Amino acid sequence: MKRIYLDYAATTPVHPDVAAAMQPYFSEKFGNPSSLHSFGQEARRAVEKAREDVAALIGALPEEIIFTSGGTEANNFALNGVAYANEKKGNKIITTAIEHHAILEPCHFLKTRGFEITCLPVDKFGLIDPELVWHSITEKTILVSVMHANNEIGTVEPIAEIGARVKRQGAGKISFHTDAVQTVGMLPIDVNKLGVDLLSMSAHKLYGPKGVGALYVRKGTRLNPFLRGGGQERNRRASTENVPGIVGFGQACVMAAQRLASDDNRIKLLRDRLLAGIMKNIPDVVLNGHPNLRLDKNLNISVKYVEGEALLLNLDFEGIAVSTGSACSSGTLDPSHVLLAIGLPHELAHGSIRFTLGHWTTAEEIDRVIAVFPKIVEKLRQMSPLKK
Amino acid sequence: MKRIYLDYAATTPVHPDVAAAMQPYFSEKFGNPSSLHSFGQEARRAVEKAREDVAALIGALPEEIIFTSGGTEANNFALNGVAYANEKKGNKIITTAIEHHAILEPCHFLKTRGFEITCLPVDKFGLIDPELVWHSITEKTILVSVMHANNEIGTVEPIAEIGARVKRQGAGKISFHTDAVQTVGMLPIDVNKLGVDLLSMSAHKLYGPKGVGALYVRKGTRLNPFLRGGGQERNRRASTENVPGIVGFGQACVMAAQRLASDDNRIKLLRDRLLAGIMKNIPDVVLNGHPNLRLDKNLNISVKYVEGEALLLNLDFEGIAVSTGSACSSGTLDPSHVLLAIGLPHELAHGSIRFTLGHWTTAEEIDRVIAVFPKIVEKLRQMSPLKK
Amino acid sequence: MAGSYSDKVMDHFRNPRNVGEIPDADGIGQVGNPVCGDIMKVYIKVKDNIITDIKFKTFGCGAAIATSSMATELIKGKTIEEALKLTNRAVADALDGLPPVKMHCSVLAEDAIKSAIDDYLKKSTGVGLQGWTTHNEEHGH
Amino acid sequence: MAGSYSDKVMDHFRNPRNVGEIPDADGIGQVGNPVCGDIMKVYIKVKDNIITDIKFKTFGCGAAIATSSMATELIKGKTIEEALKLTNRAVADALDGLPPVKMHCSVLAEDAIKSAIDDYLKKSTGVGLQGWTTHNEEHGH
Ligand SMILES: Cc1ncc(COP(=O)(O)O)c(C=O)c1O
Ligand SMILES: Cc1ncc(COP(=O)(O)O)c(C=O)c1O
Repeated sequence: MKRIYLDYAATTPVHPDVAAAMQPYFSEKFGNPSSLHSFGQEARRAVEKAREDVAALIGALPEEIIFTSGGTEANNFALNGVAYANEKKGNKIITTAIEHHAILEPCHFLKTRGFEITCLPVDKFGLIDPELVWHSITEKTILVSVMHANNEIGTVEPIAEIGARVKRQGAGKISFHTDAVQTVGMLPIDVNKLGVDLLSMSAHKLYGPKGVGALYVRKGTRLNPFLRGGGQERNRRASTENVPGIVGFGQACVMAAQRLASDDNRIKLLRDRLLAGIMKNIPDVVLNGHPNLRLDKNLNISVKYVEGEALLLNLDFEGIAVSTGSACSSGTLDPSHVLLAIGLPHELAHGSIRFTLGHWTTAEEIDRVIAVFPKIVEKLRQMSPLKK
Repeated sequence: MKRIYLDYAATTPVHPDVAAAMQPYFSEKFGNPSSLHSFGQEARRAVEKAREDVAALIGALPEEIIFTSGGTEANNFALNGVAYANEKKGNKIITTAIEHHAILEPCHFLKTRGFEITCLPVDKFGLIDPELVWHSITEKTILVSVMHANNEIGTVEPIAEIGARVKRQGAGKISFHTDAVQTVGMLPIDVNKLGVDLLSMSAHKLYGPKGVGALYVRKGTRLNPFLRGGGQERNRRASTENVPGIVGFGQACVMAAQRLASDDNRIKLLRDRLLAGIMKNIPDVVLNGHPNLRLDKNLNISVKYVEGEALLLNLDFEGIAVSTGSACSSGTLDPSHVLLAIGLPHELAHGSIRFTLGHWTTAEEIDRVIAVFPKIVEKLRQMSPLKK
Repeated sequence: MAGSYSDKVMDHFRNPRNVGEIPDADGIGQVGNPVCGDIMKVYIKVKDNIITDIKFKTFGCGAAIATSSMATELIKGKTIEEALKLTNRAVADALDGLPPVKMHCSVLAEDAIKSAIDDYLKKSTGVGLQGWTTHNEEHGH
Repeated sequence: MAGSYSDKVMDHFRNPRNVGEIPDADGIGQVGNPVCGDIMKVYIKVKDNIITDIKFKTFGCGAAIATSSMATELIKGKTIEEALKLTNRAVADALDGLPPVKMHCSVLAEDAIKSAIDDYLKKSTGVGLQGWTTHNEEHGH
C-alpha cells in the first residue's frame, strides 16, 4: 500500500536537493567553523553562505540571522533573551492564547521569575484583534509575541498591522516577536513589512532538516544569549555550528524563495478539493480556523460524535497520516488549547483532525482520502454513544 | 597537497558508517517522532534505538538519556536545570577554573541570578585535587561540576574519586555533573563507577554529526527543563527531535564501544612519536598538561618566542590543521584561561599549539609534521624580538 | 502515546468485540464525559446471576475502545460477583499493558461495567452496588 | 578571526617585508608586551630627514606580523613628517582591512613606528616626540 502523508505541518521530508547540498559537509568538509585552518574556513564559508540565503528569504540582513537548533530554541531564545535584556525597563510580556507550547511554556517559566504575562484571547476563527494588542500595552511592556500562522488551525494573523501599532506606541521600547515556524517558506515574508524585531524559524517545516532553525534579530534589538559558552554566532549563540544542517536550511530557503516566486496555488486547490469532498460526503463536520485567512496547506475539521485519535489511527490503517488536536496526541487529557481558545466545545475539540498538504501531495491521494474517510467516520459513529 | 587533519578535539569527520546510518532518515523515514501515525512511529523507534545505544556506551539506562543539540546545550541544561530545581535547598555551585566556556558562561549567568559560584584552582598539570572539592562543599551546595578531561591540555580528572566524596558528603542533596564531551567514546565510561548524576556529551567529537548531543541524568535527579515547549523527551527537552542526528549519534556510540573494546593504542603511540619528534628537533618547547594522565590523542605544547596563531597559519599553509590556545582563536585578546590556570606565563600561553589525533591519522602524517614543524618555528623565531 | 500501544490493544481497537446496544438490557451504565474525551456506555443482559450478553458503545481514543472491548470480553458469561472483581489493572494486563497516559481508560472501562451492574441491581433488587461511586473525580480533570 | 584575513594580510604575513634588525640603527622602538601576545620592535635608519631603511621584529599573530610588514613598507623612503602622519587606519586600509578583533595590531604598528621616530629624535635632537605616548593603555588589557 502506498502511504499518503498529510501531516506536512508536523514535519516535512528533506527535499532531495537539500539532502544533496548537505551531503559533503558530513565526512568531507567537516571542519569546525571556529577553527582557523582551511578545514574550519571552508565550513565557515558554507555557514555564511547559508546565512545569506536564509536572510534573503525574509528580507533580512545576514548578520541579523542567528542559527539555532530549531523553532523551540528560537522561541525560548527570543523570550528569555528579550526579557532578561530589558528587565530594568519593564516586566510585562504580551502574547496570545493560541501560541505554540514553545512560546507558552517559556512564558510560564518567566512568570515564575517575576515577569508578568498577558495572554490575549482570539475570536472564533483564531484571529487576534490588533486593537486588543494595542490596548494591552502599558508602560511596563517590553515584549509582544504573536505567532504568524497557527500550526493547528492554520489561521494567519495580522502581524503587519500589529507590528505597525506596536512600533507607533512603543518605538524603541517594545520588541515585537513573531513565531513564523509555520509560515517561513509558505508565505512571502518581509521582516520590514511585518514590522517585527524578532522572528523564529525551523528548517524541517520547509523541506529542510530537523534540528536546525534560526532567530531573526533586527539590528539594535537588545537580546541576551540563551545558550552560553564559546563565542559562536558573534557571541550570541554558543555551540559548534550544525554545519550540514545549516547548509541544508540555506538550500531549503533558496528553494522556498523559488516556489514563492512561482505563485503556484496547486496546494490550495488540492486542500479545497479535500474540504469539498469531505463536506459533501460526511454530515456533521465543522471547519476549524478561518475560512480564507488560513495557510493554503491546512485543513482542520471537527467530526461530531467521534474522537480524533480513533480517526487518526483508522486513517493510519489505510496508510494515511494526519494529526489530531485531541488529548491523545499530547500526553495529557486536555484537548488542544488552540481549539478551546476558539471556543470549540470539548466534544468537538476531541474530534478534530488536521490534514496538511505539501510538495508531494497529489490529486489521487486527495481523492483516496475523500473515498476512505467517510467509511471510517461511519464505523466510529456506529460505535459512538453520542450519535443517536 | 594532501591535507593533514590534527584537530580531532575541535571536531571529527562523520564516520562513513554513521553517515550511512543517518541517510534514510532525511527524505524517507522523515516522520516526526511525536506523530502517532506510521511515519512518526518509525522515527520514534529509531530515536529509542539510538537512546539505547548511547546509554549502553556509558552504562546508563535508556530513560536516563535526554537528547540535546550538542555539548553546550547539555551543559547549559545541567547547570540551569539543577540550579532552578534546587534553589530552595541552596544556591552554591562548585566548578573549576579549567572548564569549557559552555560551563563557565552559564555559571556566570547564574551568578547574576543569585547563585554563588566557587571556581576551584588546578595544579600545574591541570589536575583538580579531590580534597579541595570536598572541603569546598557547604550546607548550601547543590551542584558540583567538574569536567572529565580538558579539551585543551587533555588532562583527565579524577572524577570517580570526586564522585565518591561528593556522594559521601552530600548524598541525595548534591548533584554531581561532569562535562564528558572530550571523553565519551575515547575513554571507557561507566556513570556508576564515576559516581556522576549528570554527564554531558556531544556527537561530533566521536565521529557523529554536529548539532546533536545528550545529557545523562541519573534517575531521581531533580532537574528543570531548559528548552521549554512541546512534551518531547518525556517533557524534559522540547523541540522536534533531530532524528537523523540522533540516529547518527547512536551509531557513533555503537562504533565507539567496539573501538574501546579493542583496546587499541595506535593513536597514543602516534601521539608519543609526534611529541618525541618535536622535542628532539626543536629547542625551547614545553609540554602542557599532565605527562600521563591525559587523553591519548592530545598533544599540547608551548613553543617559546613565537605566537600560536602565527604557528597555526604557517602549518595551515602546509596543509596541517591544528589549534592554538592563543588569544587569536577566541576573538578576545586573552590567551586560553586553561593555560593561565595551570600557571603558564602569558608569553607561553600565547605560544601554545594543540595537536589532536584521530581515527584517520597515519604515521606518515605524523612524520610529515615532524619534518615541517621545525622549519616553521625557525622562521618565526627569526622574526621574533624575544629570541636572542 | 498510541505509538506504544501493544498489538493486543491495536487488535481490540481495530476489531472491537461486543459493539452495539441491547434494546432490552437488564442493566445500562454510562461513564465519562465529553470534557475528558471518553464516554463509555455498557449494556448487560443477566440471567440466573450470569452476564449472558454484553454490548458497548464508546466515544473515545484507541485505548478507550480497546479497553471497552476487552472489559466486555472478560466478563461475558461470568457471574455478577466475578464481574465485580474485574479491576482496571486486569483489563490493562489482558491488553498487554497500556501507555501510562492511557491508564485512565481502563479505569473508565471498570467503572462502566460496575455502573451497568449497579443499574441492574437497582432494577432487580431495588438496591444498587454498596460503597461504590465511579472514579470520575479521580480520572477526570 | 584569521578566517576573515584579506589576501593582502595573508600575503604580508606569509612573505613579510623588512624583517630583521639594523645593527647601527638611528632609532629603535619597541611596543606591546607578552601579556597581550604582541611585541613589535622597529629599527630605522634616517638620512637627511628621510627614512632610508627600516626593519622589524615581531612576536605576534598573523595580523601583528602583516601590519608590521605593511607599516614599514608604507614609510620606507618617507620623511619623518610624512611617517608621523601614518595612522593605524591607513595601515589597516592598505591591507584591505582587518577583522575587528585585530584592529589593535594596526594600532601597535603605528605606535612602534612612532616609538622608533621618538627614539631617533631624542638621540639626534635631545627632544622626543611632543604630546605622544603609546596607546598601550588603550589596546592593552
Ligand atoms: C508554530 C510553531 N512554533 C514552534 C515549533 C517548534 O519547532 P521545533 O519543533 O523545530 O523546535 C513548531 C513546530 O513544532 C510550530 O509549529
Ligand atoms: C569540554 C567541552 N565541553 C563542551 C563543548 C561544547 O560542545 P558543542 O560545541 O557540541 O556544543 C566542547 C566542544 O566544543 C568541549 O570540548
